Amino acid sequence: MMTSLGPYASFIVTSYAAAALVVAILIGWVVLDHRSQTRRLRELDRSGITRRSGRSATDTPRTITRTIT
Amino acid sequence: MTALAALIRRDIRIALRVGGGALIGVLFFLTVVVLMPFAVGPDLALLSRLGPAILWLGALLASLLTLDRLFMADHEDGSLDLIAMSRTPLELACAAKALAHWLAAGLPLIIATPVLGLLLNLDMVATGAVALTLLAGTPALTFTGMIGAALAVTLHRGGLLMAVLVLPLSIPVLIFGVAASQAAIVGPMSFGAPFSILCALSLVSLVVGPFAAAASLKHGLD
Amino acid sequence: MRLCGSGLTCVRGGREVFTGLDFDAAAGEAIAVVGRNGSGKTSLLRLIAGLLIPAGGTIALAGGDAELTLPEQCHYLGHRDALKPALSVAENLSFWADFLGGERFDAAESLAAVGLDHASDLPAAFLSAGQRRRLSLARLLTVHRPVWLLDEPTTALDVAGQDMFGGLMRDHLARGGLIIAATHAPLGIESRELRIGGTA
Amino acid sequence: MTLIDLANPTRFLALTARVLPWLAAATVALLAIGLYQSAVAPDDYQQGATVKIMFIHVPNAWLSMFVWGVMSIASLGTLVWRHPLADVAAKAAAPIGAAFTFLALLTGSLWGRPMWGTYWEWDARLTSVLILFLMYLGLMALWRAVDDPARAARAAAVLTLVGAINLPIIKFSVDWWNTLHQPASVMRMGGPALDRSFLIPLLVMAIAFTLLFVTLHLAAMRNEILRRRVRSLQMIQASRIAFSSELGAGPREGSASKGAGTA
Repeated sequence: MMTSLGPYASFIVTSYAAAALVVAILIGWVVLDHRSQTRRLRELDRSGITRRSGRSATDTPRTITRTIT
Repeated sequence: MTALAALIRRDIRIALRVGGGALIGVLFFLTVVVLMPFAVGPDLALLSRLGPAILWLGALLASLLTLDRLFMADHEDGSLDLIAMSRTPLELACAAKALAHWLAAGLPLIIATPVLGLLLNLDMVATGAVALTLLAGTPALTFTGMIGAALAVTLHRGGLLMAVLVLPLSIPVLIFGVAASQAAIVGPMSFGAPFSILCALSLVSLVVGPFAAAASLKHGLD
Repeated sequence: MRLCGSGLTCVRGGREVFTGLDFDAAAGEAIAVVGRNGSGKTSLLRLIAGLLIPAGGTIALAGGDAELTLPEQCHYLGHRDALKPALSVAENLSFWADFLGGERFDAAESLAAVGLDHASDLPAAFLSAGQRRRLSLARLLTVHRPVWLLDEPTTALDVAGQDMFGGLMRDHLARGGLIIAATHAPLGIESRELRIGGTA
Repeated sequence: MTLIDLANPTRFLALTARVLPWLAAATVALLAIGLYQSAVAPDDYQQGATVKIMFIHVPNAWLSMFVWGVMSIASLGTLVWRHPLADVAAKAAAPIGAAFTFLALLTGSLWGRPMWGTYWEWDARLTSVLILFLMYLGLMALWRAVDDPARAARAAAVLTLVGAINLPIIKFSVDWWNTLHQPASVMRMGGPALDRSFLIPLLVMAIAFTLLFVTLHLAAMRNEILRRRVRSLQMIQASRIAFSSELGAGPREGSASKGAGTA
C-alpha cells in the first residue's frame, strides 16, 4: 500500500502522523491530569480534610467521601 | 544573584499560572495578523510583500499591551515597596522583571512567527529573517516599554496612556526591524547594517530602560 | 543600636503632614506611633523605610551594619500583604526569603510559628485576610532584619493571632531588635508612645 | 460558598467509570476499521493518493463545529438551567475542540500544498476554520484567566453562545470577502459528489472521531470534576487552619523562637 501513495506520500504520512500525535497528546493530557488530581485528592484525604468536615466543626468519619475516583 | 533569579522565577511562574497573561499575548499576536488579510485582501503576493511589516506591528502591539501590568500588579499588592527596600538595587530588579516578562511573553511571539509566516505566504528565508529580527528587537520593545509601565505606576494609570507614551519610543526599533527583514528578503540593502543598528538599539535600551524605570518608580512610591 | 530621627518634615501632595518631628529608639525597644487619622503615622514609617523622601530632617541608624543602608536593615509590614494569589503559601514565603537575602531562618518553622504550617501547599488566593497577615508575619521571621516597621500590624488578626504576634515581637526585642509600629489599638507589648499630630 | 452540587457529579463519576472502557474500546475498533478502509480506498482520478488526507481532514473539520455545538448546548445549560455539570462539560470540551480544529487546519494545509502549491491559501473554508480556531483559543484563555470556575463559566457561556450566533455570520462574510477578491473558484474540498468508495470510509472515520471526542470529553469532564473537588477541599482546608492555629499557637510559638535562636 505504501508504494501506491504517489508523489505526495510525505504529505499524507505527515497528516496521519500529526493526527496521531495530537490525539496522543490529548490522551496523555487526560491521563496525566487524572493521575495528578487523584493524587492531590488522596493527599488531602490523608491530611484529614474531607468534604463534609468543613461544614460541621467536628471531624466526621470519612466514610461518605471518596468512594469513587 | 539568587535574589534576581528568585524574582525571575517568580514572575515567570505567575505569568504561566491560571490568571497569568503570558500566552494571551501570543493569541493577540495571532489574531492581529489574521485580521490583516481581511483588510488588505487575500492576495498572496501582496501579503508576502507586507508580511514582515504585519508581523512586526503585531509583535509590537502584543508586547506592549502585555507590559501594562509589569509593575502595576506589584505596586497594588505592596510587593514593589519591599522590592524597593531590598538589598538588590532597584535597577537590577527592574531589569530582572523585564527579562522575566520577555521570557514569558516575548519569546512565545518569536516561536509563533514561523506559523504566522506560513499564513502570510512568507518563504523560509523571509520567515527566518523576521524571526531573527524579532529576536534581536523585542528585548528593545520590552525594555523601553518597561519605562512606560513604571510611569503608569507613578501616574496611577495604565492601559492606553502607557501605549501612547511608549509607542513613539519604539519607532526606531520598528524602522530597523522591518528594514532588516526586508533587506534579507528583497534587498537591495545588506541585511547587516540595519540588523546591527537593531542590536545596538536593544543594547542601549537594556541599559537605559532599567535606570529610567527605577528612577520613575522611586518617585512613584507614595 | 539606636535609631534617631531629628527635625523630620514630611510633605505629601503639597500638604505638610508633620514638621520638626524628633524620635529616638534604642535596641530592644518598641515605639508605638499614635495619632489621629491623617496625622502621618504611615508616612513616618515610609520615611524610615526610604519609600518617601523627607522634606527636611535626617534619620540615622547608629550601630547597625555599616555596609547597609537603613531601609536594607528594615522589615516593612504595610497595609498590603505583598502576596501573590497565584503562588502557594510556601512559594510566596520562599520567594521573599530568597529575594530579600541576608541571614535567614527555616521557612517551615516560621510558618509553624504563625500557625500556617499545614497550609504551605495551598494557593495564597484561598487565605483569609487574617491568614494573609500571618503569612506576612512569617516573612519577618524567616528573614532577619533588626528594625521592624509595622503599620497597623494587628488588624485582621484574631485574639489568638494577636497573642501569637505579641510573643513574636517580644522575641524580636529580646534578641536586640527594634520595633516601630503605627497603631490605633494597643500593641500588646510594653512600648513607648510617640504621639504625632497633636492630641488624638 | 460556590461549591458545585456534589450529588450529581458523584453519580456522573460512577457512570463515567463504567462507560469509559467500553467507549474507548469502541473508538479503537472503529478507528481501526476506518483506517483500514481509508488505506484500501482507491485513488481519486484527479487528486491521486492525496485524497487520503480527506479521511482525517473532514472528520476533524466536522468535529471542530460539532464541539462548538456541544459547548453551546452546555452553555445554555449553564445560563438557563444552571446545571453544575454544564460548566464542566463546556470547560472540558474547549481544549479538545481546539485540538481537533488545529488538526483540521493542519491537514487542510497539507492537503492544499499539492493542490495549490502553497501551504496556506486564504480560501473561504480554511479561513473560517482558522477564525474558529482563534475563538477556541480565546475561550480557553478566558477559562484560564478567571480563578473562580463559577464566574468563568458564566462568562464563557455567554461568549460561546455569541460565538455560535456569530459563526454563520463570520462564515458568510468570509465567503463574500473571498469571492470579492478571488472570482476564480478554488478547488472545493470534499464536494458533495463523492463516490461510495470514498463515502463509506469517510463516514466510518467521522463516527470514529466523534466517538473519540465523546471518550476524551467524558474523561476530561471527570478530571475537571476532580479538580473542582480538590479546589473546594483546599478551601475547606484553608478555613480550618485558622481554627487549628487558635488551639496550637502557644506551644508552636515556643518551638519557633527556639529554632530562630539557634539558626
